[in-house]
Amino acid sequence: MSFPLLTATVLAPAIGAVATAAVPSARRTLAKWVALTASLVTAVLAILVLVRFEPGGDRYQLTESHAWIPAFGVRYELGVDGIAVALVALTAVLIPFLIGAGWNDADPKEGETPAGKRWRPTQGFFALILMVEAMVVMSFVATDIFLFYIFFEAMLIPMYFLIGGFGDRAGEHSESGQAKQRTYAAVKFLLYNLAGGLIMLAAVIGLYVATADLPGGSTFSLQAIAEARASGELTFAQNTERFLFLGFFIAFAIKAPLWPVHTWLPNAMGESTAPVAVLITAVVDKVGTFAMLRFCLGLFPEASAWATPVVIVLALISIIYGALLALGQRDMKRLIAYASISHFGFIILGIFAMTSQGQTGATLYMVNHGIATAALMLVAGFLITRRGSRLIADYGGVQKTAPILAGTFLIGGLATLSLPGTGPFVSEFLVLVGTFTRYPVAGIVACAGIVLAALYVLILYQRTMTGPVRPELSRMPDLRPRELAVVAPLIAMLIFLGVFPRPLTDIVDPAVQHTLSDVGESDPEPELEARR
Amino acid sequence: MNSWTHAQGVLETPQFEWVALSPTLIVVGAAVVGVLVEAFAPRRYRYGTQVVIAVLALATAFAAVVGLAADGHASTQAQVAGMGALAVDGPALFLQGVLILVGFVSVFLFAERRLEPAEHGRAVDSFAAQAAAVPGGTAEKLAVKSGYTTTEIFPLMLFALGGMLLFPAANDLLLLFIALEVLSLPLYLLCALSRRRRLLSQEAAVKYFLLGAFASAFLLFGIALLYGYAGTLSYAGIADVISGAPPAVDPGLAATMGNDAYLLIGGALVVMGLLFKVGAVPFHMWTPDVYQGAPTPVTGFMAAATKVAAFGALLRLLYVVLPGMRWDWEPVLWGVAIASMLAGAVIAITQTDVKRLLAYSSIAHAGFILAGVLALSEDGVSSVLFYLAAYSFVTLGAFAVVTLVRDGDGEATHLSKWAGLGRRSPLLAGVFALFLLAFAGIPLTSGFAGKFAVFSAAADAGAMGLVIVGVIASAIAAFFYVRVIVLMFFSEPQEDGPSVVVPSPMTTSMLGVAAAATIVLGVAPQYFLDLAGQAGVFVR
Amino acid sequence: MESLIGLLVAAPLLGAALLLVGGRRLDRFGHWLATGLAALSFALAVVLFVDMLGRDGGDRALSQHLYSWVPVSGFQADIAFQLDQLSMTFVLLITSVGTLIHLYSVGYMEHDVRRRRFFAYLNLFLAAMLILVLADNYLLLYVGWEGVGLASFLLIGFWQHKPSAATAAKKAFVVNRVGDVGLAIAIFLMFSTFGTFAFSPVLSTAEQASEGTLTAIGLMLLLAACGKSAQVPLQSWLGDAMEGPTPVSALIHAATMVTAGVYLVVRSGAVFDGAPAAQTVVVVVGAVTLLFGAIVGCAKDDIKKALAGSTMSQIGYMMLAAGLGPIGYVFAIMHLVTHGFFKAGLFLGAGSVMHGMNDEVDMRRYGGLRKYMPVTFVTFGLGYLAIIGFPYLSGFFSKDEIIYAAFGKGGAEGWILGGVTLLGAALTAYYMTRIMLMTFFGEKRWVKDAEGNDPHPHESPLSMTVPMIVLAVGSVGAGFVFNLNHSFVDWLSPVVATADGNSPVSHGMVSVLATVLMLVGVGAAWFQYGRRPIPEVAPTGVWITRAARRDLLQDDFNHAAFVTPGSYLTRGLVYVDHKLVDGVVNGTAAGFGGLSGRLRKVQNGFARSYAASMFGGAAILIAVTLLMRAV
Amino acid sequence: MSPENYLHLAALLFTIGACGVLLRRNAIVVFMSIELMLNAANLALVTFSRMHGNLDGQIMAFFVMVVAAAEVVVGLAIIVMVYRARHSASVDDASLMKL
Repeated sequence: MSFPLLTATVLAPAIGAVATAAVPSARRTLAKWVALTASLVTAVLAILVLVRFEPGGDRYQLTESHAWIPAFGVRYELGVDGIAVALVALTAVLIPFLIGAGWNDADPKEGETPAGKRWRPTQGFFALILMVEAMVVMSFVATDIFLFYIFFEAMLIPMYFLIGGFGDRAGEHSESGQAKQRTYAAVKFLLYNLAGGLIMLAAVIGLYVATADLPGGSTFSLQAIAEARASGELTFAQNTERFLFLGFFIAFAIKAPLWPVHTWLPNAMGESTAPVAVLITAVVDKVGTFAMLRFCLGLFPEASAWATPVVIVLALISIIYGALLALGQRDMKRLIAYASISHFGFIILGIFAMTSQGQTGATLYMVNHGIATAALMLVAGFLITRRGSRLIADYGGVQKTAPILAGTFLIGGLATLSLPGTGPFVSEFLVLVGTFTRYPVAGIVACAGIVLAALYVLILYQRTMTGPVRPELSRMPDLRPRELAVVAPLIAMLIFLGVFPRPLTDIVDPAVQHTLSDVGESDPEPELEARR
Repeated sequence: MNSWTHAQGVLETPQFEWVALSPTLIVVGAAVVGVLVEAFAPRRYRYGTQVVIAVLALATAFAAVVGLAADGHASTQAQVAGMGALAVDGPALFLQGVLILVGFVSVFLFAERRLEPAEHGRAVDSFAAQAAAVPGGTAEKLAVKSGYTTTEIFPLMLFALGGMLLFPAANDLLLLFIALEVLSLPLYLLCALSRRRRLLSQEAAVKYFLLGAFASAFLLFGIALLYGYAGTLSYAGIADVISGAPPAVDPGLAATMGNDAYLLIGGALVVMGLLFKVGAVPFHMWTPDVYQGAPTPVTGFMAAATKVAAFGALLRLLYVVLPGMRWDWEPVLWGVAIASMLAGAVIAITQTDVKRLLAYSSIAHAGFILAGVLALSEDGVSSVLFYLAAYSFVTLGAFAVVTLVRDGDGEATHLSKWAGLGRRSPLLAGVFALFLLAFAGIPLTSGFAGKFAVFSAAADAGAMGLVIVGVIASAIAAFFYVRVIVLMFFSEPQEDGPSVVVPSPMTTSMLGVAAAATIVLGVAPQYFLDLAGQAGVFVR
Repeated sequence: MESLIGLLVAAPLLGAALLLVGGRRLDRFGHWLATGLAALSFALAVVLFVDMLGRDGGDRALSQHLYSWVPVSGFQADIAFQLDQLSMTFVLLITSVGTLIHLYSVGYMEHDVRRRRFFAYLNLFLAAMLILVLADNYLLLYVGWEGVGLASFLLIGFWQHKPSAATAAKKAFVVNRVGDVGLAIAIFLMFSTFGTFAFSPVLSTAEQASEGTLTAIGLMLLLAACGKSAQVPLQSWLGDAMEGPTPVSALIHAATMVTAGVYLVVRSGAVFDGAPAAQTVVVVVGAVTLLFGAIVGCAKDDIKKALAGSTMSQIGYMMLAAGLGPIGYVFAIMHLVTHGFFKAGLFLGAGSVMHGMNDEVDMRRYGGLRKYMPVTFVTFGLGYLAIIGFPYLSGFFSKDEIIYAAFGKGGAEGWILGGVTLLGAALTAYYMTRIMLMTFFGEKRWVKDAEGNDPHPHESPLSMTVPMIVLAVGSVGAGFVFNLNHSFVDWLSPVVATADGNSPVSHGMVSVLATVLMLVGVGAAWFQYGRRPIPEVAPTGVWITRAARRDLLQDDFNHAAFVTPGSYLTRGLVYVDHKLVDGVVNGTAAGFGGLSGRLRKVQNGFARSYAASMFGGAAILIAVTLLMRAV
Repeated sequence: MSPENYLHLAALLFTIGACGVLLRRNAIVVFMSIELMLNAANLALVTFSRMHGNLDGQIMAFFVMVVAAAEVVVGLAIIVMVYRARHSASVDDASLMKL
């Protein structure tokens, strides 16, 4: 048996989490280095996965399969297709930067006495981040629906503690008011997602029942179900399939999040520290969109086709609604959160356009949005830490005192508005082209998002970075080496993926072809055969 | 079956299967020995002796259960023993095993003597010095001063456990009633024995006693009516009559039995008696008050063990006696299950006392388990068995944590006092959070595996409606579990907040076992699912 | 030879990257590095040009395929360049004017601490503009298209501490984005129609496509062109863009970037040829903008804004010509090139004036500068003569050709368009003369600057005057050279469709008419501004003047139509999101809380009521069981 | 006399007992009412035993009596304990825990 690379990629951060949590409370710095090391090991393993993955090979590669809970028909089945590889790599690569960005975020404030000698916030913070990483990676590589579900749900718990336990140091509210907001955000996050997860649980149980008549008993294995459907052993009644689809989709839509079940995201991202906000939107939420692609489309093709019109409309609403709300925000982190809602609209639009371009674009979008938001949000976080406020109105003229900070912020913003030359452009364009070929009106309406993105990004930039320097900011330091070391590689990645996205498209495209054949759709043919 | 009527005038020596009945006999025997110890041993030796006796007895009884199961009594060699009164089969042995384990760890909780500050230099436990003394009166002060402790709790607990062991194994209505009373009466007493807040404790005992007796009167009347219907008390006999084969039982009875009204009313009343014990809506109202007032170790024991035993009895009744009339009672039990899930979850949202909160949570869980019961399939049985095993350990663990969080007035059960507990003692708060998450059914905990088992069995049997209600109730329930976690971890600790007492290794190990069970049953439940799966068939 | 094309782009791109990443250590010589790389790019362009001239007209085009950019099933986007005569024209214009303006900026930005960044942005602009004109497919063109938009944004807002500059930068980018959407949709349409968006397959297959499709593509391309080239209705950003440093206005907002829209329309000629309706719209847009810009230019007192109005108007000419189809394409490009020279020269002259006048831009505070800045006066004056179409200078040739082509449209349209273009010529003469008179002639009307310093007008340093002189030479001679033996038409005709119009008016007649009207314009301006002293405070003026000062109410319109409703919409949605969407969620939670509060009252503590509940429950149990049997 | 009348009596007694539980406040009386219900069940058991002609019901009745006796022991102990603490045997007074 070959080396279980995927298991190792999951285990590395999990073990790192335990090790980090075990560091004594006084040795905070050690804990940070342990966490960083663990995340780097994970990144190396993930890159190994990327390297070992053969673009033209089997649909699922590096597979592992063991019995786990035969009573429920559950197997420990792992495997990656191109889409999963891309997202595993994104996750594993981003986490070290998040750890670097949040290096001092969880340390006790100056003059603050620790509440108890066992209270170890720093250790907890990094251990929880690694825990989330392990669970996210697991949900990307699980090819057993039940296994996926377990980690899809379980990751809420560490996430919940990260949101509720570690706020950023912005002081527009009193200490207690802030704690209240944070708690509200954390609880809202958890209950919203838990509700979605429970709806999905009903659907998972429904799937269990629906597959009970298979010769081998109930199964949650994607491959087994696909084979059974192909051979005709398994057929879903129309209504069953639709209900199951909805059960899955609603959970993923909440996680993604899609309008109108998006309202937890601005709260969660606004109240948590910048690295955690990135973790939410760039990593955890991707599980939702990823799962739509892998599970909703893969398992329930007919129901997906049935739901497509509604989903497309919701995605369009998300795009425009998110962008307009971003325009109306006074808090920069909430602004980025609403921008993310708009971007998730694009991703979902691409997925349900059911074209090669749309779905490849959506997958690339997941990766690029992750990096772009990370860059923008982390710089915003650095800014907020300096000034102690999230309100846009509290800033102005930062470029004068901190030009590098302003510059990196601008690049992050430009990537967010999908400027050509940065990764998000490629993905957004693919999504739009892919949508347009099948649903021209939807493609055109979505274009409004392009303009609005320019507006909210540039207004944010203008209000915070340009104009006369506010007196409070006149001594603001520029990016420190640690901060620059976090942001610069992200920017480099954004530009690389904008100029040369082939490494990604080469592995994603074949996977998308599989998905499309699951759904039984093929790209619309052009009207004319152009002379080359 | 009915040897008496067959051989009138000739009293045969009853055949008694000592081995098959050994678990119960050992426990009840130990209880009797415990009473003798109370009667004859000097006061200062009683505590140690009682603990040793209880531990040894329970260990032996568990070994006996394992032995019986290994011998095939759980599957191929399932038998009816005690002249048809007792079943020794898979469900019975599984539940007895669970009950004995619960009892075993409960003994640790009962015996814990490091939580209460020492009185006059003597370590004391959570139980009243002298139950008969008036709270706050001179007699009590004297008793406290003399260092009295209520060591009767161990035999009482063993008696209750003995009743519980019989309850799911009862194979006729007579034994069902006897077992019910044997398990209930000691519990009524145990409820009254709290060292602190004795008025509440006594109130809990009165309420529990009166309502429990009221419920058993209904149960008994139901038994009378079923007897009137079938002319026999034996489960198998009644089932035969229901399935329309009375002559096989006794040709002479054909004329007098088979009145369906007796069957329906009697069945409903017996079921009601059992639903009271499991704490299902609308027979649940004793639960919050009793859970709150009883000494916390007793609450833990009661919450875990009673539910296991009562669901065992309910399962056997519904699956062995009444399957022929499932169309009659299924709708009403659907209603009960739905009402329990929703009412338990909704009312718990606004609770402010940890013990009451857990009580309402137990009501909601009763609803979840009923969903599995209603599956009426082998999967349903095994899923319920698994759920009960998982649930009992989580419950015990949760109440054990409650015993540790104390301030000057004893246990600090008001939720507001739990604020910031996570900062003072992250480990304990973490363990409690684990139990709460298991209650909420978060994956990777035993609660999830149990919930999935129960719901999937129900869905498989076509009860998708119950599953959907269950899912909604779970979402509501999550709200208050999360609320407690928020309070513990995200709220600032209060200045005069409670402190966590460092317990003896007994409670610590008990907590460890409960936490380990919660995780193991969540991450690798297969072995236990297999166990429960093999135990899914009732003997008749 | 092909491999040089990539280098052409790479040189300034490298410069931009080096200067941005290199940090302060490059402060000392960064501007020379940038200028050198721009010059290198120009040198490469010349080499390629000479090489191209060495081949026949038919196979002059070169192409270079660098790599496959976004390979997705059914979708092929390449990084590939195509250098044909049309691109070559632009490349030469961009690199030559670009290099000159780099040189000029060395002097102009000397005292700015952020000069290194300025040059980085200039290099970035050059690279993006070259990508735009060299791309062999619409997607790569789109990259350049947004790239120049970015550079324009960065450079307009270069003096970020001025809120007006930051606002103008943002406005420019956002308005351009609206246009970019048009280009994006055009690409979507091409992809779904042709399955590709590379120039040659699309353009060669275009005639097979339905007219509806082509019209849609054409209109979308026009939308893009309107955004980039500041044509009505997306014109509003250009005036504000003058907040940028003057070399930027010269390079980007006069000579090169703003003409990209014309390039796009001419490049996509095959599409427009199949879509007469779209062509008509192009012509109308051009004509309207021509007059719009001219009127605005007549009323502005800010020298740069007046020149910006002029730019708008001149691009209106080009757009109009491009919309005329094959009879106008070549002349659109020709005017584009000549305009590039003289308008850049004019802007540099304006910059030189401002440089000497403590960055004063209000022409009412100039006056009599010809004595103090002779070189500037002469070069500016030559540019002035060129733009008003003084015979035998550049503008004369290119503008007359457009007017002639406009008449050549034939019929009533021809007359209307001819009339509009002639009227434009008169207006051009008027506003340019006005600028000339207010700046260089008349009394001194100088005032102290904000710090109380008196202005000391002086001639600019050599690095600034040399580019001005070179551009003046171009302004004077380019038109003549282009017109020699139809050299420009012959040069472009292999790649740009050409045709003769059927003008009712002869070519000579057009020249005469244009010259006469030009003189009328000059005379009118002299009558108003040359004869009598210019008031330091602008007179109220008639309604049209007042409107023109406010850019013909374009911002008021945009505010009323988009900004205000938009901000209401946004605020409304914020409210809706909070109260309604989130309200449902929080309401559900609160609802359960309330329900819980009510339900728990049932638990009243009385054992007897518990017993009653049990009794009732038992009754229900029995009743339902019996009922089920009865049913 | 038809044995059914005994059953009617049993039902009547049971109902009286139940009503007593619901209506009376004194814990002792409540408890007596419960005993009445148990005895109603006993009467029913004996009657059925007679009707069926087998002894199971009678045996059950004996067991019930024994259990009832045990219940009295436990019940009275608890009630007396409460009475001593509160000087009241009213079940309504014992309502500290609610909601």
